[in-house]
Amino acid sequence: MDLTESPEEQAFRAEARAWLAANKPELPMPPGDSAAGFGVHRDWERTLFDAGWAVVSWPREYGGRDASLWEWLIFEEEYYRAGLPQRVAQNGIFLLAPTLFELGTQDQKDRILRRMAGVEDLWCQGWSEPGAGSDLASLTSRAERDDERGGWRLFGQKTWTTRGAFCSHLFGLFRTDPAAERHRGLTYFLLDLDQPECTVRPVDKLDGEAGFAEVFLDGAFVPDRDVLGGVGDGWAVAMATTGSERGLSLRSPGRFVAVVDRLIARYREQDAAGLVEDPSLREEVADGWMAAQAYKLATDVTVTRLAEGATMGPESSLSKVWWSEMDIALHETALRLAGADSNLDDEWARGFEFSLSGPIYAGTNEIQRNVIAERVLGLPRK
Amino acid sequence: MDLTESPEEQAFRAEARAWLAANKPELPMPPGDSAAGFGVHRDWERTLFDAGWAVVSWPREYGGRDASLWEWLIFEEEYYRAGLPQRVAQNGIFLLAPTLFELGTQDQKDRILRRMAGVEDLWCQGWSEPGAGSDLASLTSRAERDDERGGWRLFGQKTWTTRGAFCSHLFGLFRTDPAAERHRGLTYFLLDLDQPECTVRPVDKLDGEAGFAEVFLDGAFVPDRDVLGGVGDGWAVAMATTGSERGLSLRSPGRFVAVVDRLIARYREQDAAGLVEDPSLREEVADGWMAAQAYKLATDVTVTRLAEGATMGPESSLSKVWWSEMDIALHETALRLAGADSNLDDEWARGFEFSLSGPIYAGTNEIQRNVIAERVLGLPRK
Amino acid sequence: MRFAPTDDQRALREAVRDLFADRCPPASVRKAWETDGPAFDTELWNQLADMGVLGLLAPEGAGGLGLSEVEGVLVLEEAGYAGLPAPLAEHMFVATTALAAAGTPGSDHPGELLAAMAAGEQVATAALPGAAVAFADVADVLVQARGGVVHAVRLSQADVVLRETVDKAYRTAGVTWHQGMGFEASDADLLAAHGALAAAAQLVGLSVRLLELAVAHVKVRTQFGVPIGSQQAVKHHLANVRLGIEYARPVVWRAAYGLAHREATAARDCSFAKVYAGNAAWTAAKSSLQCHGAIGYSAEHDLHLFLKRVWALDAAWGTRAKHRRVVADAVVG
Amino acid sequence: MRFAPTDDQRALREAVRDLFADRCPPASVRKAWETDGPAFDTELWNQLADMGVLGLLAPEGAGGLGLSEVEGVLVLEEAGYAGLPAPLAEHMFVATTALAAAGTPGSDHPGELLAAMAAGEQVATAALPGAAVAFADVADVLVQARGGVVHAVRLSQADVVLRETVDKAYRTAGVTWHQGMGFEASDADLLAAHGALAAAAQLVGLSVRLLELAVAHVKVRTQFGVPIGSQQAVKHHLANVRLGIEYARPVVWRAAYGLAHREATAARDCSFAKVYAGNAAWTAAKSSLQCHGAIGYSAEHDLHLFLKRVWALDAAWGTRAKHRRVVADAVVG
Repeated sequence: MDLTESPEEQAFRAEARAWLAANKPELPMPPGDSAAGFGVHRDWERTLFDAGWAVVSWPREYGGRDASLWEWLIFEEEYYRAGLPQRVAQNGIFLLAPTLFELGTQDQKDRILRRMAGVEDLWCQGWSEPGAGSDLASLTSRAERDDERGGWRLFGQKTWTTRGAFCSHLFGLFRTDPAAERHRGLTYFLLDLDQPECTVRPVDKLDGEAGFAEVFLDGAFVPDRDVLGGVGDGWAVAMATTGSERGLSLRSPGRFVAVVDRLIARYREQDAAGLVEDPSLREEVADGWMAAQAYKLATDVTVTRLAEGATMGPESSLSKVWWSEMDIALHETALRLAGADSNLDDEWARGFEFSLSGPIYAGTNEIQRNVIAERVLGLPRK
Repeated sequence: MDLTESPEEQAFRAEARAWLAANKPELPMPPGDSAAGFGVHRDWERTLFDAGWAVVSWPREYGGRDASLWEWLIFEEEYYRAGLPQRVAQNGIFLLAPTLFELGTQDQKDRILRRMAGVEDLWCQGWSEPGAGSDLASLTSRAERDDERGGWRLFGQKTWTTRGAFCSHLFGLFRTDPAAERHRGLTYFLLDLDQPECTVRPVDKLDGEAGFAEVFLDGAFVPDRDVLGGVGDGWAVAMATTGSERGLSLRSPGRFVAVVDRLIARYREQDAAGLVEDPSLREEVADGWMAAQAYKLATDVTVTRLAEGATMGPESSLSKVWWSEMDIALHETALRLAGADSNLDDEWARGFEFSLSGPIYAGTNEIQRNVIAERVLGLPRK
Repeated sequence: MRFAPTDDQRALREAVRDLFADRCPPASVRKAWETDGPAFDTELWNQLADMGVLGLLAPEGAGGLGLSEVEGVLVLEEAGYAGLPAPLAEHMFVATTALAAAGTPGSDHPGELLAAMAAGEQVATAALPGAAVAFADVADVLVQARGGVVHAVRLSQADVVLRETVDKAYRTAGVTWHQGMGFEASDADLLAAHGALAAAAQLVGLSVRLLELAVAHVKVRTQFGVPIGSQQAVKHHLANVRLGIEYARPVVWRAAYGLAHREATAARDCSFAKVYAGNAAWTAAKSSLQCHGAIGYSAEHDLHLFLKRVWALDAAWGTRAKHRRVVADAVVG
Repeated sequence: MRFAPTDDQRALREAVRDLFADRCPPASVRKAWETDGPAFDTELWNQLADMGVLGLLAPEGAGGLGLSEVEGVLVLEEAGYAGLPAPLAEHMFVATTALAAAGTPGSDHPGELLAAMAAGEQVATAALPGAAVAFADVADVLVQARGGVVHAVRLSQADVVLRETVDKAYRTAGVTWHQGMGFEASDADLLAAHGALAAAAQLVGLSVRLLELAVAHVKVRTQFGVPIGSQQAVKHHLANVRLGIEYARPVVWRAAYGLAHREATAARDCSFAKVYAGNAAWTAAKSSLQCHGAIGYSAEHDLHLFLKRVWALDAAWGTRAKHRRVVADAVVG
């Protein structure tokens, strides 16, 4: 065990911290899920990209700086410590990009990755459908072959597409073999939404922001070069992204450590003003600190495994359950601290609303616990 | 709503309280599940019977005093308030007796009930088998017809038979139709264990007392008159008892109210001595009070329904889950109060150990929650 | 002993339930959300007056029905169930009982105001001292206790600053006032206890609604070829919600009975009710959302209207932490 | 950065695991239960000495291996897993580090005692001041800190009153003593922190054992025609146990690293470890029992041996409530 940062890592941290302090926008930023806020976020993420901080762990040729996983964690810590928000580019850079790196063609990587990191293209995920949520394999959106133009025409409806209303592109699964069932006969497509055959309808989330969209496709065209992986291999390709969505990259520990720091500050402020009504909240705040630290430590164990060549297995389900339930608990503590004012529509209330989606998206926690039991503990499926 | 006790009820309470105060044995009594303790309990319950307090809600002809359900609740409150323990006769008087009253022949009632209430006969429940726990219908113990003697011969093994080592009789389900499966072809028998064909092996519980037994039957005889309900109707007959086991009679609120009273006394004692290490325990003790009160109030609602002619439905599963989880919580609070001494083998540690069996026996709480969802809320079975 | 509503009480409850089903469907709650500025369904309010609901607890001499808190909580469970965007609890339950118990009969008695409230001519709200005031933008009068005196304050003569709340159909405001009609209170804690119990009753009704929505959804929503309601995890979520309701509602009824009979333990029991109803309602809110999945997280679905009312009422009239402390003070010492 | 045991550390852990699998099966734990009077497997103890485990943390000059708390917790996880009925944690981890850090080298240094301990000739136990002492009936020496001084007390010269504990293989005693060898402590809190962490490491190992027992049972136990492990409620119980372990073990390792590197935050992190390991272990104990059903509730089954060790170690070296307060003091203030 060696838990000290190398001189290089220390220098990386110092550089990131200094740059973020000097360049960060005015905080708090408006919500990235709102029409008004989205542009502000996009501008900021472009600034990040221009300075080489958008995707630190990517190769330099795509706008990264070849940073190690440890350095990525350090950057995330510094990013959230600076009070900065979740990235609007995240579904591209954290969900699609890992799949592209693993299974994309050179042409796809060259065309897509830099523009994605530079927020020229914004990617949303087209998985869920009205009839296919946890049971993704039951999806019915389909692709028809268009030999004339050399590609596919997509039909159907995708839903709960995060930030779909503001995105230019969609990656998603469609059924290319109408005779095949469930996991078979699916293909992973990369779709340009700027076509008359695509209709995007914003759907307000519980917090009132247009963070969701329904995407209706009526023959939207995807050229062959924008099929990711093989035709009919979509399920296997998509599963690569699922690991990322649940696991490390979507929810780096730095984010929760920063929430806890704000929570502690809030407690101290209220305590100093004699406004902590419930004395047991002090220990509850400490519970929050412990949960975030435990998440960070467990992530360090995982990163050590990954750095030594292991791959992320079903253990990503443990991570998903932990961070999503921790996020709710942290915000509940904040609301309890607010006491009679907990129903004010402030940053913490927004954060609580957002946290409530955690156990639902990216595979419900019920499904994740099944995965833990079946694939980590080896219990029988049914 | 009328939550005042009538003058008759007040008089009943006063009489019960006075009699218990004057006649109760030295406390605490040794565990009723131990060989040494069982006799002490039996003597005490005989004293109760002789004075007409053993089974207050039964008809006078069987040793009761025709008390109403409300009076029965009052008696239970006073009984536990006096610090008295759970009854060793309980599986007979609370589980078998309701079924006998509903479905037994006059001859059965005449022969069995008074002796049961007077602890001349002690009844244990023969339901579980090594292969049949939650899934009772999978039981394989069987009965063979003996026309010559006019009855049945029982074969097989029953297990987790509470206090089986000290009981004289067993009521249980056996398969009378070898061709029938699951709920069909079962018959409810009343068995005298004093036969060479019955072998009872005590099994120690987690608390070290011989509270369980395995009962091996190798042709034990039951005359026809000791079949309860019709041959082949055993499942329906047994379900009558299940309602009682889960619901009201096995766990009257008075018992938990008394535990809470002791818990509050313990807290005050420790607090006065400056020995409460964790200040949040005060609210936790209050949680215990609230849980027991809520149980009492919900029971009052149920008793009102029953008194007005309703029957106990699947709602008994709500009661089972509540009291069993409350019982654990109450004892956990007591252990937390004990702090570093919580691992001492005292009354509270024993109570905690006993409480841990609550979510397991009489249908696990997992099964009870299924029942609530399916039969109270109407969710689909599978 | 009989712990159940009477036939008359059941009939009252049914009538109110029918009225709300007809006149206050989720679309009406949503309308209150979407209205900029005060949203108040005057027609519904007048119907409540005509049915006698507004004056349910007012003395018969003031045009009321002279009924008790027991009837009151049954009605408020229905208001919670409907997500009613109007100060029925504050008006009918809290303000009315505080005013009816205040003042010296014959002299400074607030009989006139009570009569106007029962008739629906004056809309009252109520609040704890120093606390934000719900429905200050639609009410005429604020009833608040300060130092042993019950004050009735004309809101048109007070400073009212609306706050940005999560539940847009339960807006609160900071209210500053300097003069109101003052009536000597017989029991200064009475108003607070009624407020806590009124919130608790509505929270029970909300729990029932949230459970119904979830049950209906999981019966029809199919994944993996079966209704999700056949999955054991979903069953256990909703069984827990049902448990919470089963053990909270009798506590609310008991507290109402205690207030109606002026029991010494009534304030403690109202706190108990607030704790239990709050626990039940949050369990219902979170489990119902989880069982709905993404569709419940959409603002187009009705679920969030009820979820946010739970949020609002849990924070109103004292937090669960505070009321838990009150119970601990009373029973542990 | 590298947060994982080294190959050497893994090999040590495996060797200890193999030894306990061979020499300390549940039957051995049960034997300690059934023995009236002190139960101590001298042969196993000598094997631990021969392997260097008893002197794992003792200085090389005292015949020890001079390894750190990181190796120590890996070994103690295995001791917990086995339910070892011997004071390995107290001896090897707590007493050894307290003695090694105490005294002035060359003069009053407890080198001789340390050497005897590493060789297995003297059995040591340790305890918080005023607390009950585990294994006082089998140990020769009690190491205890009092007012900045680490004392080594010969138990044959002390009053030892055995207590009736729930776990009969982890008996504690009240010990009164008037004189012992005193060594100046470099850090009076060090002993307490080591004690908390030693308990935490064993609690993690116990959690793993309890989970394994439950997983094995639910795979083979059939009800309703299917293994009960295919039921979602059972799956979720055991998934939660696995979660508890996943997020407790790194905390234990981190605290050990902090002690090994004399970090200023080490005591806080040991408290954190005790809280998390205690939570994980109780979840494991209760869920494992529930998943076993009645058979787990029988004393003939091994489960209760491990469940009761959880009970004992959760109460030892400071309760979770106490350690949670320590963390709150450190991080919230």
